[in-house]
Amino acid sequence: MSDTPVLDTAPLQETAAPDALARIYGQPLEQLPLDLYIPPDAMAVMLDAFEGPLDLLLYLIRKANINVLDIPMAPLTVQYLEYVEAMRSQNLELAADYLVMAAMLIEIKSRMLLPRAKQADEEEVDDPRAELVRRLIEYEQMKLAAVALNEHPQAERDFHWVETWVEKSGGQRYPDVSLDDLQQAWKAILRQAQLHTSHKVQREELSVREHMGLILRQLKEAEGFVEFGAMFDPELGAPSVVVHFLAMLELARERLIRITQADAFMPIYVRLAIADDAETPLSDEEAGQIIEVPAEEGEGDAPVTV
Amino acid sequence: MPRLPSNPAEIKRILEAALLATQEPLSVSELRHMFDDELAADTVRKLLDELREEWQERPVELLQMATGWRFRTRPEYAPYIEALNPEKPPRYSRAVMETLAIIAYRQPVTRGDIEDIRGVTVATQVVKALEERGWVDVVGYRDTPGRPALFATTKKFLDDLGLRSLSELPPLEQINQTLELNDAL
Amino acid sequence: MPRLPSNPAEIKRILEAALLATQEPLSVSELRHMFDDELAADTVRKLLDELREEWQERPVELLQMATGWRFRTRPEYAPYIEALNPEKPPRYSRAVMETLAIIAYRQPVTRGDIEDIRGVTVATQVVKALEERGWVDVVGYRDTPGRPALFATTKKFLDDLGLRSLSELPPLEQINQTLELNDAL
Repeated sequence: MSDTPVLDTAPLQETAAPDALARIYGQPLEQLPLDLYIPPDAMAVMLDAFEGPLDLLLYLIRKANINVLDIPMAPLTVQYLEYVEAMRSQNLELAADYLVMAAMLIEIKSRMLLPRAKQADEEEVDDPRAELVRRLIEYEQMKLAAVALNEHPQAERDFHWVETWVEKSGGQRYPDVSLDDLQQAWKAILRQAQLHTSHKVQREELSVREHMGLILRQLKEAEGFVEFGAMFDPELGAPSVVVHFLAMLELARERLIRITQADAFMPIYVRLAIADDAETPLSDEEAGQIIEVPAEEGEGDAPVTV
Repeated sequence: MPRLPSNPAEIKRILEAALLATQEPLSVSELRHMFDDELAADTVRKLLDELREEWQERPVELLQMATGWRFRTRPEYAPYIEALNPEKPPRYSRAVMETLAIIAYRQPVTRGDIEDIRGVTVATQVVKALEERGWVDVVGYRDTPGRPALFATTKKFLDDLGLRSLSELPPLEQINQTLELNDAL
Repeated sequence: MPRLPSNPAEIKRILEAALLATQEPLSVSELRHMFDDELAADTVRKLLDELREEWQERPVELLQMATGWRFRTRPEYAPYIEALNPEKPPRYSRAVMETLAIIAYRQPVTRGDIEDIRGVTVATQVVKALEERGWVDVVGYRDTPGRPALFATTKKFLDDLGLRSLSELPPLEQINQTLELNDAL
């Protein structure tokens, strides 16, 4: 599956495949020098191979077969500094990110040299390496995720959409409006809640994060206040509405959105936190979108009580 | 360049995939290019003829055109496809619909009245969309500072909605009742 | 609006025609719209499942994604189709893919968040490449100094990866989270 040249240039899975660590200009690099001297040419190649100081550190750790959770700081720091020194002679600008990491390593090392005072109220003393380990683990996780994502079939690269030709006859149409639509509009104005419970819900995976994105996008498109109930589409079914609601709470907690209500029983409005600097608090929500062609029927007109 | 499969059935499948994935007609020489020109033009033509046969009974047909071969949706399905994206019938935004409802039920009203009821500013384009449709027009000016225009619905609005008079609009009480009924569910 | 045929086989052919011709994935409700919503959603789903079955052995497959259903060519034909197209398909650098992974798994995130995780500055072109592909966009701004933009993945991202939702992303590798204290320097 992994036939993607770009990812192959990096030492991605040293432990799994130590013999193919990097591919440089089509030539496999069998092994990076184990000693601390790196020829300048090899260093230039390495700079391309590593995605940054965390990547280099991970490489050093994996190469030495060290447990990420049990890093011997002294040798690691020495080795890292040797690499950075060699890099510095090649590319000063890039070394900046690496120097920050060097400082962090030295700091951790020195803190580990200091005797650790046991505190009465704490069972364990924080290991100075904890933050580094956390970052290494998180980066490694994302690095592996990137590989997995890259191996996943992608449109245009691994498959193509089918789109057969249709001879079309044009014709401009006005929106259809029925009495029912008018009633719906009144319902929207009157803001009453109602949830379709009879709707048969298909088993569906829901992600709060995904809904957070949906909400932010909804609000971005509205360019201002949106009535709380209007944020929900009951057609999607109760589980979806609940996840949507959770996502809304999460966004509020992260202060990405503002939820306001002038007084008890008044309409609740939601907007993006950025709208702070808008000139009027209740701004023109509909500017520029007179006619919309909604993707789904039944846009969230009926508010929902959760 | 990918290899030429030895199995003609597999070559035919490749041709089929390529033709389905391409919107522009593909000439025989373009199709041969997929196999590094290692396939005879006659063989390609023979396989294309077979494909055309195979698709005979399907909703999409393989056509030979001046510039090459291409799949086309059979004309009898065009009306259904036109009912879909992007020819989907347009809809008025909520802002337009609510503005229309307010004008219909509370006419004559000024833009200020509409804004009071909706709680948000009414964009110029919103009212304009309704005026252009011929559903709403200015019937006068309120005698207050600024002399704001008074909007009301037109006869065309009644005609287009199949009403003989405004009294045939769904009564407001009834709307409330429906809502309560729905809430009770 | 065209009529709803009485024959289920014909309905299936219409669905097939529409799905083969579409430029965007089609949702069940969009498909129902072709028949003036006179067809039950469950019936549409059943017919779609049948269609998917019928296409099992063909070079093109029917896929259900985030925004709906669409036909796509099977991956084994990509090299041939690529040979037809002089434009190289987009292939992304590690920096781009890692940035995409962080946005996909940790969204919504700021550029600062991405830099914290990757340990390096994120070049403007990296984010731009993802935005231009339509896989990532700004969904808001974090309420902190500088008001950094928050990035999230789009529906197009899910569609282009053939996913129905983010929960179908490849699961994250579980890297041992326990920290063993070791005093060895």
